[in-house]
Amino acid sequence: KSETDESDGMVLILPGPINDQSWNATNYAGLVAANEQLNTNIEYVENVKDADFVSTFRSYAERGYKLIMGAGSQFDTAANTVAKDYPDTTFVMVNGSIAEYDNVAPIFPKEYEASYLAGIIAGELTTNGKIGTISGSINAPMNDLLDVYEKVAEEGAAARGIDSPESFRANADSWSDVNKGKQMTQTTISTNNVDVMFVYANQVGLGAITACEEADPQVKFVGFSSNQNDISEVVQASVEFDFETFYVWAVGKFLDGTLEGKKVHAAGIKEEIFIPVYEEGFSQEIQDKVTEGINKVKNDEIDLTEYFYTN
Amino acid sequence: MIDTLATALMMSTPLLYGAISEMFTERSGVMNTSIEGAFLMGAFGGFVGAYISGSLLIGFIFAIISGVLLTFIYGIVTVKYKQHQVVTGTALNILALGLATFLFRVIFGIPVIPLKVTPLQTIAIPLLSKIPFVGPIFFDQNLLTYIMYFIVPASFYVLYKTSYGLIIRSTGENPEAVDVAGVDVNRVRITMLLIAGAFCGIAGAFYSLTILGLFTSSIIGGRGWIAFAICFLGNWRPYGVLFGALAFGLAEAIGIRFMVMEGMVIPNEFFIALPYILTIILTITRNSFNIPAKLGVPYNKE
Amino acid sequence: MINQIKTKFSDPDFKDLVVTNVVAIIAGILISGIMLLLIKINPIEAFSVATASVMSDKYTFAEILVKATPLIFTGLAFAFTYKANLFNIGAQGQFYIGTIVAVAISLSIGDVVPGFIGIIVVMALTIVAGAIYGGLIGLVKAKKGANEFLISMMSTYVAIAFMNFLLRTSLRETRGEYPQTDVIPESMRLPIIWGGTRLHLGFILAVLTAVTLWLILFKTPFGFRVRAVGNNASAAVQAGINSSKTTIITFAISGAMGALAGFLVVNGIQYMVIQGYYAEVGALGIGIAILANGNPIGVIFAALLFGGIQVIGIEMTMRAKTPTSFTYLMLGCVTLFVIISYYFRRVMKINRDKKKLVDGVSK
Amino acid sequence: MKKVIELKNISKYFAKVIANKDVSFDLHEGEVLALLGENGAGKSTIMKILYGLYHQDEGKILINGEETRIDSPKDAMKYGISMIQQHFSLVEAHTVTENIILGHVKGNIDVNECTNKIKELSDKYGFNLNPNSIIRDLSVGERQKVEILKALFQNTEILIMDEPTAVLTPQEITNLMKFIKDFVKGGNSVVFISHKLNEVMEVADNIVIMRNGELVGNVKKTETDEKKLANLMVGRELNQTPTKSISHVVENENVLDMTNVTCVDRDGIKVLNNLSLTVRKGEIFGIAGVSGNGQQELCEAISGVRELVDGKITLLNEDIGSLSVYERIKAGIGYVPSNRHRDAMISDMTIAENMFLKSSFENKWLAGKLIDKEKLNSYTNNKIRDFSIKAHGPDAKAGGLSGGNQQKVILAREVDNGSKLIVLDQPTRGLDLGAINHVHKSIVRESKNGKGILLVSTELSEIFGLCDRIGVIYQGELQGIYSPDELTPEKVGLLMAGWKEEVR
Ligand SMILES: Nc1ncnc2c1ncn2[C@@H]1O[C@H](COP(=O)(O)OP(=O)(O)OP(=O)(O)O)[C@@H](O)[C@H]1O
Ligand SMILES: Nc1ncnc2c1ncn2[C@@H]1O[C@H](COP(=O)(O)OP(=O)(O)OP(=O)(O)O)[C@@H](O)[C@H]1O
Ligand SMILES: [Mg+2]
Ligand SMILES: [Mg+2]
Repeated sequence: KSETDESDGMVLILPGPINDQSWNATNYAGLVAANEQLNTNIEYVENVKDADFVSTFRSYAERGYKLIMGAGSQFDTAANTVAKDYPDTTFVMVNGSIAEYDNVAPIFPKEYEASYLAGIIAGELTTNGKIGTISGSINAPMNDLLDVYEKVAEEGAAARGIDSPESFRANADSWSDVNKGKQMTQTTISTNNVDVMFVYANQVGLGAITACEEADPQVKFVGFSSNQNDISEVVQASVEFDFETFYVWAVGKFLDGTLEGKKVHAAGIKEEIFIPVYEEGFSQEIQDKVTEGINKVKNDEIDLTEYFYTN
Repeated sequence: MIDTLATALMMSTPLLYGAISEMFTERSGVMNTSIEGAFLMGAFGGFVGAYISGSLLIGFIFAIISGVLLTFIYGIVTVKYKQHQVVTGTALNILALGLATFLFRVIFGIPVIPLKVTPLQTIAIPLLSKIPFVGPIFFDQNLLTYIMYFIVPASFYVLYKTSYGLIIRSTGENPEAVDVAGVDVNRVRITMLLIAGAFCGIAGAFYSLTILGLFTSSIIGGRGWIAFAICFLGNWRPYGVLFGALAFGLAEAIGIRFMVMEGMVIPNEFFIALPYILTIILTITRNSFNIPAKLGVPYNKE
Repeated sequence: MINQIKTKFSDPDFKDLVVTNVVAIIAGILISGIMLLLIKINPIEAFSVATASVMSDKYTFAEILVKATPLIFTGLAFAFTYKANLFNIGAQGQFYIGTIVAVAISLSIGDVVPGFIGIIVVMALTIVAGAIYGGLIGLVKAKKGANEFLISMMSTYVAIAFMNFLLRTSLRETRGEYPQTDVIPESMRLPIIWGGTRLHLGFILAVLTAVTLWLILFKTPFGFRVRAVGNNASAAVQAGINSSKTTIITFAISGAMGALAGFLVVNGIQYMVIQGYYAEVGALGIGIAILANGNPIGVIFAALLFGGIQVIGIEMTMRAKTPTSFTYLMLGCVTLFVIISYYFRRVMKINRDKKKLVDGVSK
Repeated sequence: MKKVIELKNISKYFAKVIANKDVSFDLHEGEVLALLGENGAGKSTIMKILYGLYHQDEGKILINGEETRIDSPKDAMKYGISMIQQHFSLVEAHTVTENIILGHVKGNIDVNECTNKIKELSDKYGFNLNPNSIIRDLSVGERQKVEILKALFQNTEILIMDEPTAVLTPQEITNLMKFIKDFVKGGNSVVFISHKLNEVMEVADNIVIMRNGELVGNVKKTETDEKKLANLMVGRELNQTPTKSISHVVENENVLDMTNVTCVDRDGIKVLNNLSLTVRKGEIFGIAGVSGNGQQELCEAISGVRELVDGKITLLNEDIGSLSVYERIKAGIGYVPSNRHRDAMISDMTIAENMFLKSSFENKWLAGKLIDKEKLNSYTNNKIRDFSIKAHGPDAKAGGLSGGNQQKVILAREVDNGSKLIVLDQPTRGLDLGAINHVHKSIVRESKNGKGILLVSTELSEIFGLCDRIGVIYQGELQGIYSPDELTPEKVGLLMAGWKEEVR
């Protein structure tokens, strides 16, 4: 079909720049790890605009690529549009949840399991039980992970004898406006007296960290999705998405033919893609609580979906 | 409450720097439509300078240079080559976006953890900052905000009480009169643009070096245009511009306050749109305009 | 035809226009290309790989036309007011209004009305919406003397906020995940006119619209009045031309163009609205209109060039790992140089005229 | 007498015109040198070169015998040269003081000191100006004074005045002449640009005549007369201004009938007050008066640009008071406004398009839905020929024509638009003799065709020479309507100044 000899090609399509210090960087790191550990040669293309999703997918499929990955569920629609015309190509959306064809196999990190760990940390860190969160946008997985986080943190705080802990949730409606992240966090801190912050909004989170630093007294920040501990002293612990493991897991499944289509492949604590990381000297007691949480999930002792408000 | 007002004041600082500089260029008859790009170049240059040297001062100097470079190109094309200002601005804003993002990649490659510099700190002024209510709002701010307090009266003085101010005002009203009086019209205009470049550079760097301590390509996100609009709102007068900048700063601060309040009834998009709607309404309802008569018209001698 | 082109080229002004534009475009691409060396990418290789890929694959080639289609409309939106010495820089907002209306109507009548009629209804309503949104700018300009530049800019931000609001609420996709709409039904999609590509009927529509606008502007009394009001409003009033009316209609037409761009994107290319997509379609339209000197026919070619640069830019990111910002660099440089070429063209013309004059005297 | 300025073989080429070709003449100390020439002769250009606004393509300038480069007005000022531009270069929004000190003071402005200095200067020359007035509130005469003060403020020795009398009243002209004579007494020099022969003869010592960019004469006043000058200037024998005597029959039917018309300006102040007049078929009705007394408003009330707050206007007994501008054009009213650049033409469009400007609604220009270009061009070509418009064809840009030729374009158009009535506001202002002659002939011809003509002019000779009846306007009211032989220039002067006869 195609003149170029690329019929073994594999590519990862990224919606943002690989140096965004956030979502795209994490996925890029996953790709690098897969290439190293599985001896593959996955290419990447960064910063693909929404308007170009379809044509980019199609362009690679046309050239005979056998695996096309997209970093983000926003690729779901485009992938399913293109997939039906290219049965020989497998489409894998990271975070995806739509699989209408046999060659579409989204992989899905159960982010609410990660936020469960973050919630445990927050519940231990808070001193006044006021817990703040900011999201980049509102969608179902986001609601789920925030629900889990808030409930778990509140429970933890209550268990430590803090009176009626409370959560404050705000939506920045942006994944990139750093400035807004800072202003919103400042306001959350000053109006709600929040003392632990949790932000899942890419670069918006960077602004939030600055605000936590500048607050008086400083506000603790639970890092999420990547290891944010080095950014600032207010981040003492992060729940890192180990996309290296996640990618190696997914690409490995693809290579050995176990990545079936028309099905969403979820991974989480059991697959060890969520790793808590701590600064030196971080309370061992809290670390133990987190480990305990990990084990609970691994042993199916807890059903986190029960924490969802809406199910 | 006090916090919100202090934040509002802080947020209005870069807007004021931008808007005052816009007021001066527009008084001389040129719109600086590259303002958004100049902000971005300032934010970028400032961050690069500060990160590499480790000194905020050098950062701000870099910011000024970056802003001036952009408005210099703008000045050559619009004033010397007499090309259309809106159009040139559009091109330069696209270029600035490409350039800043591209050069950031060139300089820093693909960093794993976010690059940060320590932002400019607030300095509480002894005694004054202790005044109840007023103190924490006005006298616990950063240096650039303090400088802002002086910019408006200084601008007023320059514009209305000095000979150069008279020349600037006349250049926007009737450049021919200025030419006939032996003053080089284009030089006045380009000078204003270069000064604007410096101011916008600082304003842009305010975001990367004072508010945040980091740089992303969306860091300005239309705030240059807000400064541009404030100049119109302020009716091309220093105190009007001050009012406009404070209004926008306040709107931004209050909007964010609403965003973090739970159970809000008004959609936050409304607050995002509010300053723009306000500008439109004010522009429509104001009946007396002080718009420089030759704003946007290149001066053609021959 | 060929003779016509020959005679056109014997006009030195036209020749200058073509030559300086070509030089400017090449200079713009060259300078941005040199910047690639900074990140150790060989620009020549990168360009040739990308160009080869565009040439060898009809799908990618057709993407140039696909990309050009909305750009023709936003280019026309600016060009039409530009010729009237008005400045509608709000095409971005009008575009979003167009997408919202197109998607909302398509989704709601898609299953009820037969496709062909449905598409016409959607198009008509998009035009109406854009005409109103743009016409309002004309209205405040005409009745209140407001600065249309500022108002149109502000109107874009208002449109964006409005769109974001709808994408968060009533127009949000059924599965409720992302700020984007559902996909419109097949029956509401514009027919593809080149099999195996995404090229749709909208491209033909764009070309026809450009030709129509050219006829209106330069060959009809209405177009004459538009230009008259633009050139000298006071004289136009004394000549019995209702300049308010003309300004409003001009803006309405311009707004309709911007909205049509949105219609084509929704019903021809993307089949849905995604928050913040096509964020530069308005600004690029300005560059295109300028490259074309406001001439609607020229807009077609300028839009093709910009579409081409974008597609090449995308191919380069895919094939040569250039950063995406490089596309902006190219577009910015090309537009800037084209603007500067206006100056040199003028200088050339003056010198030529002078020379003719002086030669005439010395003879 | 000492030569202060010598211009040697100056040539200046604009893109499409030779503005000056090989022009040489000298200016002496204590002399008034008149620069005389038709529109477009190159008078302004040569002086702008001397003042540094333009740069010559060929030739050189000697000042006090030394070759000098003048690159900008700043250089010119260094040599004590000042120039009052043909069109005022004042900042309308600023005060008299601010305009005068612009560019001539350094650092902080001490407003009081400047104001006092200007007050003194103004009193010294009897100008009676308030330094704190805003320019836009001043009459043209006062603005002219501000321009002169601008020059005097810098201790000018060589004052160039580009058509300073074009907009002044007779009284103001007399004062200006007196000022010039006083000014040169102290050894200063003046270049006085004009095409009004009587003024030149009154004030000049030497007269330089230009035609088509070239020097065609350099004579002493004492050795010439108006007739000789006129012939030099135009290059041909001129016809006498046509007068009533060679005129026409006035019919007894009213074309225009205005009764008790009242109009107000933006601020609600009455600019036309209860004004009534009639213009009959074949009649030329003149409006005399100092400009700014409601003339423009009167014309606009007729053309429809200005609304009436009271009164009635009929055209051939049809009430047109509520018709739009467009409907009045259709009804047969032609209008030549006084500010032609602003109100009557589109500089960036071609002559053909300007011809089309007012009739763009008419079907006669259409072929199908499109404009019939050929028809329009041939019409325009005829007009170019009939009105001897100097232009290279219908596609020439109107803005590229000289003032006189622009006026002819407008006149050519309005003569056809005004099939019933033609309103002319200052139709010969700033025009040279040849062009004036042409305009006058056209006016008379059209009245002979049975049209009604309303002619507004500040030029009394024009009014007396052409009109069948004369109304004198003062502050928006008519002081009375007279036939020319009931009036003397003195009486008109009094009426224009506000004096009213008791009973009439
Ligand atoms: N800036 C310019 N660009 C092009 N042509 C010009 C320019 N200024 C003057 N001209 C042309 O040069 C010629 C001489 O113009 P100039 O203004 O010197 O005439 P003038 O003698 O002052 O006439 P008038 O009595 O109408 O003021 C005219 O044909 C005019 O159209
Ligand atoms: N605040 C002020 N201080 C000193 N002088 C002023 C001030 N405001 C206006 N002026 C002067 O008073 C004169 C009045 O002009 P005008 O009525 O046009 O003012 P404006 O247009 O409202 O103000 P601006 O000078 O800001 O354009 C101007 O020449 C201006 O220089
Ligand atoms: Mg003013
Ligand atoms: Mg002149």
